[in-house]
Amino acid sequence: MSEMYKVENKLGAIRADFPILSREVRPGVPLIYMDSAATSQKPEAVIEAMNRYYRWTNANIHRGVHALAEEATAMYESARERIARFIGAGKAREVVFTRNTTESINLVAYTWARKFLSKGDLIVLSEMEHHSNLVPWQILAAEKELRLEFIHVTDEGEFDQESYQGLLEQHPKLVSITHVSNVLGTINPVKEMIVQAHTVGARVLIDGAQSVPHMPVNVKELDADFLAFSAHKMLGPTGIGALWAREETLEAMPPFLGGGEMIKRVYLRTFTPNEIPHKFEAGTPAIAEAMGFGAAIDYLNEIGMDTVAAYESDLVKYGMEALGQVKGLRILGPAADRRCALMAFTMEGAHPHDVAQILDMDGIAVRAGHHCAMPLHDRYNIPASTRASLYLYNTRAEIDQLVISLGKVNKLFN
Amino acid sequence: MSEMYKVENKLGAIRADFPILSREVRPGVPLIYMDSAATSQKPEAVIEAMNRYYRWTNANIHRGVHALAEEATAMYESARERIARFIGAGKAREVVFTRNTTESINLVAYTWARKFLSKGDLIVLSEMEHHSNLVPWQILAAEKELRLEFIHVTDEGEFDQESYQGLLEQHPKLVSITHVSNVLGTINPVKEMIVQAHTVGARVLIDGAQSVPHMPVNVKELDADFLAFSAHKMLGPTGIGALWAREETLEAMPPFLGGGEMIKRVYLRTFTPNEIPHKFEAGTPAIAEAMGFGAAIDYLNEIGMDTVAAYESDLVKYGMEALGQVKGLRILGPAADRRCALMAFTMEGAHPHDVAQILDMDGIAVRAGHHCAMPLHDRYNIPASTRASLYLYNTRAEIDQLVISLGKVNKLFN
Amino acid sequence: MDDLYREVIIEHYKNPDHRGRLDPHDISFEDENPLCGDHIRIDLRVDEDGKITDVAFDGHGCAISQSSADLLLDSVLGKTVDEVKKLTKADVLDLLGIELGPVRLKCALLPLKILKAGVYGLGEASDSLVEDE
Amino acid sequence: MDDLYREVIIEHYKNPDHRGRLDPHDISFEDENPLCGDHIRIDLRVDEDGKITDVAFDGHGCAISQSSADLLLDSVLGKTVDEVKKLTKADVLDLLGIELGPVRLKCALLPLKILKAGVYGLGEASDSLVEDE
Ligand SMILES: Cc1ncc(COP(=O)(O)O)c(C=O)c1O
Ligand SMILES: Cc1ncc(COP(=O)(O)O)c(C=O)c1O
Repeated sequence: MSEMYKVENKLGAIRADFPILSREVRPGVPLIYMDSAATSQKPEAVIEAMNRYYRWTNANIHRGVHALAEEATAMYESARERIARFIGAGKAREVVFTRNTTESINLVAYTWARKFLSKGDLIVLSEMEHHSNLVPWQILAAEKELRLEFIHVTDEGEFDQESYQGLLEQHPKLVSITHVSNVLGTINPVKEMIVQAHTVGARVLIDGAQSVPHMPVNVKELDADFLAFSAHKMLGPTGIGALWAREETLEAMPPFLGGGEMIKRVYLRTFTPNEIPHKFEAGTPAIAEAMGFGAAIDYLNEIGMDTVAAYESDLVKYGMEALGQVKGLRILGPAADRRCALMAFTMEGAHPHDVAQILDMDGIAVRAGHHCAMPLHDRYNIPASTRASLYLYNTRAEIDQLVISLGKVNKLFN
Repeated sequence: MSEMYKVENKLGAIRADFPILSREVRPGVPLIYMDSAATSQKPEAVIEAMNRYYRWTNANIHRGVHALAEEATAMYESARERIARFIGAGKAREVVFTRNTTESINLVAYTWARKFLSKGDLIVLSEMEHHSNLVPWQILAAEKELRLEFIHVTDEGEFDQESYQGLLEQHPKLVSITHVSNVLGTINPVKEMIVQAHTVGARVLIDGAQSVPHMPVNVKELDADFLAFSAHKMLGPTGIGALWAREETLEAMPPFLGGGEMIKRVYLRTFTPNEIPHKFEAGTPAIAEAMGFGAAIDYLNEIGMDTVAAYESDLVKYGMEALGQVKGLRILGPAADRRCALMAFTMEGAHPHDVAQILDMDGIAVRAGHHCAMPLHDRYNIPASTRASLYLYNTRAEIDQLVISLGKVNKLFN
Repeated sequence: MDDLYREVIIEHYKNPDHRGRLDPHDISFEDENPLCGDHIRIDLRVDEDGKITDVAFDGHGCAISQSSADLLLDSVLGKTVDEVKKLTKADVLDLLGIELGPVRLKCALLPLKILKAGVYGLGEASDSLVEDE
Repeated sequence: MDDLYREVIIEHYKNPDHRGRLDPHDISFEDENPLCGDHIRIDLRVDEDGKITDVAFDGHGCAISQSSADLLLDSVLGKTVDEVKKLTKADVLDLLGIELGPVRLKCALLPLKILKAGVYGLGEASDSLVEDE
């Protein structure tokens, strides 16, 4: 696989781009970071983009005529453009900056759904959703007496397409589902599911928190209606995320937060909203973070998302085989060819928290718990799992060390 | 004044702490930054705190057992504690992290006000509010049929206390006012006004965006009910702000955004919210920004807010006198002894945008426009103003240059 | 300074050739730039061949927007409505003879936006009228 | 590794002395740590002098929380209810003989929190029961 070869070759250089990867967790114990699904590490280029902004340009945007303000505004809007291009959006104004995926989804719930859905309307979610794609709809459903129904998940960790068809027959107004599960790793066939949803007149929100960082995602090809994602999971800074929707959709949505920047005119008792996307960006936005987000996009583009996906696909194949050798270990979710580079698992006789803690002693950072997907863990009748999630900076050698350390868990507990 | 003397003495050192202050806007034209009310500059200590986080600790918080996650969680919560202490809050859990002042105010509107106010209830605002303390209430009022009334502002730029008394007689449920006006510079007597509001049973939200950065603000002494402020105006990063409210108040408020971290338990159809303050922090928060915010607090504490206030008070006295010499220049707002270190003004024959542009040619960054306070400009019958806003890094010499450059404006236009 | 505030701009700002209103008029349109409060109204008289025979503008704003209005009206006197429809951002910048950052560009282009909205007979002026693409 | 997973902890996790239920019992309380799903129920029998005569715990969770429950119950056998009310975070850490980060600390303190909520007869267990201050 030539794609893969490209990254393998670049790997030394790639790892050197991430200052934290040369850290020792404790003296003599180097960091093996396998928690990128929670948040990714940041290359120096991203950190430096923000430093440059703070040390050289820092100013509030959009309303200033002085040199710094004009530079900052241009840089902020340029980041928006690069992000739009990255996801294949037609126009930069279709990208709204938010704090994270969670706020992006809430924004849709508070504005679009509040305006266009009414009592008795159906929203289709699934059993594998992250809490961020469940709770906003629960709050809204309680307020407006909407119905929520859930696509079942099979024992193998995939959407039960039959249950989806059944729900579509009930004519939902909205389908809101994750592109990639943050626990099962499943890459869901959202493109086909969107076609089907549109046939019955439903809009579709795609939670791209785990897909946009790891594979090419093109909103036009998907024909999605909303796409939500976070910078911090794709080499970018915390504090910034994005919501994409078509121009007409954003224009039809009422404002969300009120304040500076989202207005055109304000009187004491009324206001007229600003044009999109500014209509949804109230107050001073995460300006430095936009510079960092833009730099993360540049960094990923440099490598190429196809290359990233191919490299991770190879890595997870290796990982699944390697973990398969560990006694008593059971991986949640589908086979390697239908999943992203993350593996959540349980171990007989050892609680996920203990597993994570013991791995930590060897410098391996994995996550233990419900990974913000309690209903999914309920579905599989497990209180928690341990999750190793990989990114372009992880290596086969790190997976080998993971297997060795899991052996220590078994020695201790069994 | 010994306080002042302390800062004057430290000034060289202070300016050296801010990398951007040694920038030239254009070759040979050094930066004179007088736009701190829009956003302040950042000392290297703040930038470095975030760099350290990204290069050494970066991890998602609260749910991880690995070393990085535990370090990051401890650092994030330590920032919260320092911010709480900085504003005299009893408990760290009374401080909610938001994106900015604007989101803090919207949070109160969407949760507290939505739950506790109903049709016909009165909210008292004022004519000098920033759009961020107008629009959220306009949106809410339209939705819930609330009444909005406005404290008048006198020709001198102060609250008309008689009009305030009249409004209190109508038994408002909420008074939401700014501590310091971002156009007039007025330091409002909020302590007394809070006492009076409480007498008639109203709660009080203080917009501290322009006060918390510039003077000691103590929520217990003020006896406020809500305090909103932004890190980026007080030497901290963009992307993070805070809302303070008493424990009991926060506990009585329903959640705002739904998602990870703000929950205790999630089922498919229902959830139980997390404890405060996490209940209001849905999704991955602005983690690096919290480190930066904490470092900004440390920096300000090191100097002392009394010292900052005294230094700025001296600076604005000097500034008012100096600008008073400029032909045709009229400063909005009260005398120097009742104001913060910002001066918005108009000039005969020259439009504010032209003034700002001409100052920019001399490297002076000021803001021109309505400063997100259109109704206040309507009140004074002016379309816009030019604003020079100062902070602890500004000097008398910079004010002298401002006066010289304003002379050029006059020469060109008159 | 000479760059942005060339003498011609200051001159047209202080002593505009076309300030005022036309009554009656064939075309009239007004709009504002809420960012800075610039407000401009443009009146035109057009003869049966579609030629612009009289022009006037009113309103208030910064030197850039006001002088841009005056210079622009000067340039369209005697032109046809169809010619006006073809005017672009570049034409305005040529008239002013300066380069502008994004914020001031809006001031400079406000008169053209209003003029074009007027000759097209639109209900609302939109930024797309003055965007080059 | 020896640090956190001392033999005594593993031993009490794998072969607890007090796992089970008491029926009848005088005091019973259960709670969970939703972060990791640890769930514990503690049953006590208390004689007329307020002395604890029988103890048992049930539930599931990590080695730290389960061994902490077993060790804690071991230590309170024969103590009075009033003595139990005085137990602190430090006492639990002494029993375990380890140092813990904030997340695992919650696991370790869950049994004490439940025990104290039980002997105080509270409706809900709160973190303040196990905070030193
Ligand atoms: C008085 C006042 N309130 C609110 C705000 C809004 O602050 P932010 O943009 O950080 O939300 C500002 C600053 O622009 C302000 O000056
Ligand atoms: C599938 C999925 N959706 C949503 C989120 C929430 O992302 P954030 O915390 O950045 O809002 C996450 C990450 O935690 C996720 O994995």
